[in-house]
Amino acid sequence: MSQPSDFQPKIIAYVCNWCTYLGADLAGTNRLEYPANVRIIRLPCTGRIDFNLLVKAFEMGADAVLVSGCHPGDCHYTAGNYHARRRWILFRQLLETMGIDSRRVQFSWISAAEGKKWQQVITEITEKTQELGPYAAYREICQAGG
Amino acid sequence: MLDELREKCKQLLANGTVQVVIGYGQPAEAGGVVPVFITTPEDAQQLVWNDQCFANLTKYLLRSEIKALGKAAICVKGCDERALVVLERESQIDRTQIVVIGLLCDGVGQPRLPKCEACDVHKPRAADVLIGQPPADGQPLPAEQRYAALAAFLRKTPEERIAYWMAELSRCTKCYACRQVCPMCYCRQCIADKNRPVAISTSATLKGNFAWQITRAFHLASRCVGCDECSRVCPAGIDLRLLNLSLAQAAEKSFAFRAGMDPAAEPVIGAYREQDHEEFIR
Amino acid sequence: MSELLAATALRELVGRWLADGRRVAGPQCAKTHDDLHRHDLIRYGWLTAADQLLLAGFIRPLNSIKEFVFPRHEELYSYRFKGKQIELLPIETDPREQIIIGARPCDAAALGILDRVFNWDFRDEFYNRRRELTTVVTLACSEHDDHCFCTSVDSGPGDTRGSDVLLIPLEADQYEVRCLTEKGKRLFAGQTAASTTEGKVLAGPPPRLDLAAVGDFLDGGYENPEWQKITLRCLGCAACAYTCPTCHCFDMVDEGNAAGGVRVRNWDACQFAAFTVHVSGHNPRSVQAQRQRQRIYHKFQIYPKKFGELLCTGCGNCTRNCPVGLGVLPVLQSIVDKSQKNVPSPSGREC
Amino acid sequence: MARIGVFICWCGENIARNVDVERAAAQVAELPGVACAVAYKYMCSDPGQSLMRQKIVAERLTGVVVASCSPHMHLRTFRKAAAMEGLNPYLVEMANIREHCSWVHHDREQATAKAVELIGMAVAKVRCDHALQPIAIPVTRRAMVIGGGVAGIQAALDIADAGYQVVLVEREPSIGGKMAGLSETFPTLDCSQCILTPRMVDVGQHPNITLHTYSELEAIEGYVGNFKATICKKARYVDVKKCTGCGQCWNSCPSKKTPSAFDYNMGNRTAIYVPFPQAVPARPVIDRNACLHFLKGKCGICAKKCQAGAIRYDDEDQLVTEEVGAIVVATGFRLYSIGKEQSSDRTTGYGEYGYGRYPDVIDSLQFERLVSASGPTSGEIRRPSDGQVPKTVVFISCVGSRDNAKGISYCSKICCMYTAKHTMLYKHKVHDGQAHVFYMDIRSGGKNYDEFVRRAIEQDGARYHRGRVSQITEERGKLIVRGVDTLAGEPLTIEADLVVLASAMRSAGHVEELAQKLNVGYDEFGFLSESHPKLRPVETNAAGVFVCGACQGPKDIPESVAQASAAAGKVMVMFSHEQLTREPEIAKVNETNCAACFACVRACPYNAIDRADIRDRKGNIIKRTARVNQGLCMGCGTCVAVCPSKSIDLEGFTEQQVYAMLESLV
Repeated sequence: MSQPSDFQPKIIAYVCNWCTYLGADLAGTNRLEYPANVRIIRLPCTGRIDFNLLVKAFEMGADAVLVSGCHPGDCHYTAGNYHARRRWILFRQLLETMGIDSRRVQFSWISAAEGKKWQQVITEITEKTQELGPYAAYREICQAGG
Repeated sequence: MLDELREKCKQLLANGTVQVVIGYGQPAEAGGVVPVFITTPEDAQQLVWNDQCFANLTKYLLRSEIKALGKAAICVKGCDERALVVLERESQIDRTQIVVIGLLCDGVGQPRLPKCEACDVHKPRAADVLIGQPPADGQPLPAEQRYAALAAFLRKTPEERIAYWMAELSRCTKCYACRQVCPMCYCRQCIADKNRPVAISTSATLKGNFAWQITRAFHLASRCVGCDECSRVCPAGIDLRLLNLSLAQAAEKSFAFRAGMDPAAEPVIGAYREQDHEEFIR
Repeated sequence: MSELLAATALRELVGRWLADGRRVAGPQCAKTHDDLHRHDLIRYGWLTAADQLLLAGFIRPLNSIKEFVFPRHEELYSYRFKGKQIELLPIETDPREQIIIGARPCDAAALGILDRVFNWDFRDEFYNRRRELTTVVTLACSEHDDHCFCTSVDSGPGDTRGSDVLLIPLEADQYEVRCLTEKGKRLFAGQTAASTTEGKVLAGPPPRLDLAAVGDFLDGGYENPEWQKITLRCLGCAACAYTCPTCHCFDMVDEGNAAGGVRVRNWDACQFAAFTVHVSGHNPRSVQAQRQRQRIYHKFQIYPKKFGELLCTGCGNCTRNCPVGLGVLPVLQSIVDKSQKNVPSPSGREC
Repeated sequence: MARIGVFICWCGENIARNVDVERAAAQVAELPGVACAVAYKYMCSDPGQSLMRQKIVAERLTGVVVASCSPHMHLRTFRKAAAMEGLNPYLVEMANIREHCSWVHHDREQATAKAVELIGMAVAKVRCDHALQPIAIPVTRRAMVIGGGVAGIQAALDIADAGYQVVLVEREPSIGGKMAGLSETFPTLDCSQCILTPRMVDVGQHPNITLHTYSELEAIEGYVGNFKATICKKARYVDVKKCTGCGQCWNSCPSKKTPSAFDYNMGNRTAIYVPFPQAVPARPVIDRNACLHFLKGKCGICAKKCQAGAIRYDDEDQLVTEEVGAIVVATGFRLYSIGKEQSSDRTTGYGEYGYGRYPDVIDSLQFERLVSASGPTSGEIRRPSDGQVPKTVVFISCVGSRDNAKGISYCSKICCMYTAKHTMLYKHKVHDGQAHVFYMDIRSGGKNYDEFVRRAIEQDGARYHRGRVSQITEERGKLIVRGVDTLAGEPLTIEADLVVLASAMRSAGHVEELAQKLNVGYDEFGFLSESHPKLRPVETNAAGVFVCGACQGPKDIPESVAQASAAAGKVMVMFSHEQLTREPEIAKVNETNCAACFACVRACPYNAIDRADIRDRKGNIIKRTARVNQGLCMGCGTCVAVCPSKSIDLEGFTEQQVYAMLESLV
């Protein structure tokens, strides 16, 4: 599907308060520029990030969703990220079976020290989503009547 | 086998072990086999056992109307029995307060339901009373066989798959038969009925139906025992089994877990291993 | 004298309706993929080609035609936030004519019933707009199954309530076309051939219910403990209500976001526990038997008292779709049966 | 109706350069619920805060959004300022338009548009906020210390000296731990007992310390500030209140052949015994398995000899309960079991070294007893097999440590130091003897540590060989040590009279059971997990439970003592208030809707969710429910994600707030 190159994807990022949020803060402190398409929703921990939020993000017209938290072993709450990882393992299979574009759901571990990684991840996901184009299938789902 | 079943249930009721037997019956007006609740020894004669005994009766153990009848004995097939394991794990039933009547089964339906073609639990494994002759084999079926229907479906491209679900789910009216029949759906207020906030649009639009079926399937992740009642009862004929199978397969592949098979197994959700795989995480 | 139409001609006609840009709905195999588990699933649905239409070989579709005039999801109006103001906007509905072909008499009759519901005190513009655009071409039944009980509830294979045209199957792949309304006449004008052969409407299923006995029971049976026993296996889904041609309950919700949204009307059903829950948490119908009882009373006493006809056409869909073999006919059969055998004690426990 | 004030910070040029703050203010002022929106140069400055406070009053604000820097920077600042005007601090939210916007997006149009959206999200959130009150939890200002080694002693004394009651629980008959059995300590070579025993006495005499020796924690209930500990006091068969510790009993006991655990089986003790002369309490216990009275039903000499009448053959285990507000775990370590017999399947042991087969292959703690003046040989170094003074001694480091093949990957940290010490002590006592050391690396970081090792090599002539030992065999009364010197690049065989194995440090036995009781995490080796390796090194994930000493990881005496004082300090901080105040942004159960599947209970990393019954007035159970213990919940929200019906929610990040934020992104 070819898209106009000025397509500005809408990307929603669910991040944990203690690692990735601070990683994004650090990217700011270090003035690391990246595309302005991402909207961060701060939650205490990846353990709190429920699959319903991912679905809702697509319903809100997101073209891609990022879920990011502390690296294994670094969770502020010891194990929230491990619990989250398990759910994602299963959830990805469901997306796969439903044919929901798994390229549009990105998971990452970004620590408070990885401002650079945050910049890279956001840049990559923005560029990748620009290539993929708007998530037409889910928009069609959302616009279909009863 | 039927006489054995009726006799056993008669005894259980007569000697006061239980106050109700949850089983299958064929009352004239129903036009088929339906769940029955036998409360007197004489009525045990109404019980039937044949290949039309589809329902997973374990759902009734959770309904207040049935609980009010007293201590229950319940007829289960091998697939249904797995639900008891999950329900006990989730503190919904007290297994010691239930008499489990296991029915040896080699499949229901004419032709056999899809789940029966891939069944390896013909014999309820933890029944208090077992009715019927144990089959010679007891080997678990290889996973490829159990997930064959899913594998076939996954040969479609992702675009074909989403188009498939868009066509199928366009028929969903949100009658919630899938939810009401499922033994694992026992929330006091389903998230689909919540309105602060509305996590799942109540409308039976494609959007609302996707949200609902994704939610339903995922809430069953590592809990669905594959009784497949949801698919059987769907008035819109949506093959919900594929969604359940895909999560069951993921749980088995990644965590060597099959819901309801081992009462001692640690549930997949709410637990973790540090070495859980994460090749998909950047 | 009668008007005849060959089956092939009928199908061609359907093709022309589609080509004219009219929306046509009728029985079809709902499955569009060949690797699916229920090939026999026949439902009313929008046709995209005339050859999808199925007119024989099955008892009746598993859904009803009410969804073409009373859709399960209807947007009533939309709203938009403009700063701190809210702007209301009307919804544009599809202006195209729609034809329902192959409707069963029990489905069409239900539209006659729904017409009253959506007009008796308040003229529902969404329903009526659709209804006016709709022409119903009914096909008289040539078969029935154990769940059919139209003849017990003042209906039958020849019921013309709600129909614009009645097709009666004849031998040799022909139909007798009886146009009942002006709409129907317009639709088939010039398409049929005059003949002397008249179709014969079948008698339908034998009577399965003694309506008088039902009435007697309902008059004094509200507190009868048998309600509880008979409906004990009900699981509380809406498979019955949503496939029923006459059930018409709905809920209204707002769906939107920070930009705006829509007020929508969605089907709802009395069998859901949440149907009657108060804000306080109290539920006047706290157990399933009360909900089952409500459904029966509504169909066989409350509605008839108000409108003089039953809120049931005997299609049997409730039982066909019920996960546990309940539905109007089994419930009424057993309750009449039980009540005749047992005289309820006056202090009978309320269900 | 919400009246929300939005305060947009220029942050000097930091934000204003890339975000048109005035335009943003004008745009968000139009959002539903926004009563006023102003931009100001520095919101965090005093005038900035004053502006916000004035507006709260003047505009009767019900909520505040500050759009400026990261909430990690100033959320507290603005919440405090709002509280001063009587606005509940939890009705203040921030939009991060600096770190997440102006600093990273240089296109002014895009940055401004994004800033407006970020503020919109915060406004949406604040509209769903509700006032929260900090949670107050009463505190029992009394601590329990588990383990009476040097770390436990230090922690107990510090807390007791601060004026709080301490309950000290020790498994052995005496406090003192491993340190009481050491000879001299590196790097000063001062006598271990000389520095430890005065502190032991201090514990024994301290008016604020209740000592339970020969006791173990049986069960624990409650939570931070409010623990109820059940302690099992094992039957001692001696009435400690009557006993004077005179020694008549053990001196006259006829059963003298029980290997002394205190001497690591290098010497014997009587059936009624004190583990070592300076024991605290200086009260004996009877070993049932050795006592003739218990074994054969006769004897009774000790009872006859005891003038105080303190012998109680009918003594029984006793359970006592203690209410405490904080717990310090200081259960210490044990050595890796070198022999073939292993307590876990993780480790494999060193059968090839012949430990247990050859009496003259001993471990380092046994060697400590050999060189200790109070030891079985009174400090003379004589080998166990024949009592000869060994002329050649081989010390092997890293027996177990840093050896994945044997099951332990970590460095035990202190072995390099004590092995150097051992070679010195040996040389000081056996002047013509030769010490050899096989080592992998020498790790001697620490004040005066490396100098100490150099002294062992340069002044006391220990010969260090960099390499491993592959096998030890016994021939003609000599131990043949076959190894390799990797620096010389050749095999090396030494005929030794004694071999000392510096075996790895492991967490004390059965510590996993204790950790499970306390809900403290532990690693695969049984070392207890601190809450954060850098910033919360003595806290654990069980609120109110602290760790110190070698139970947390291998460490030497100075580190154990320092950590013990740190843990004591944390306890004192806790005890400095009558109530604990906790953040209210924690989980909350809708008990009416909870289906009691308890998925949340399993998922909670803090064991903060209990199973509870809801009863009617007559006491009948109406339903079961999950219930959050406000003293334990840390607010991660993992429970929310696993609750299918969302009957549990997280204050401050409620479902409604999160959805409102999402729904603002249109």
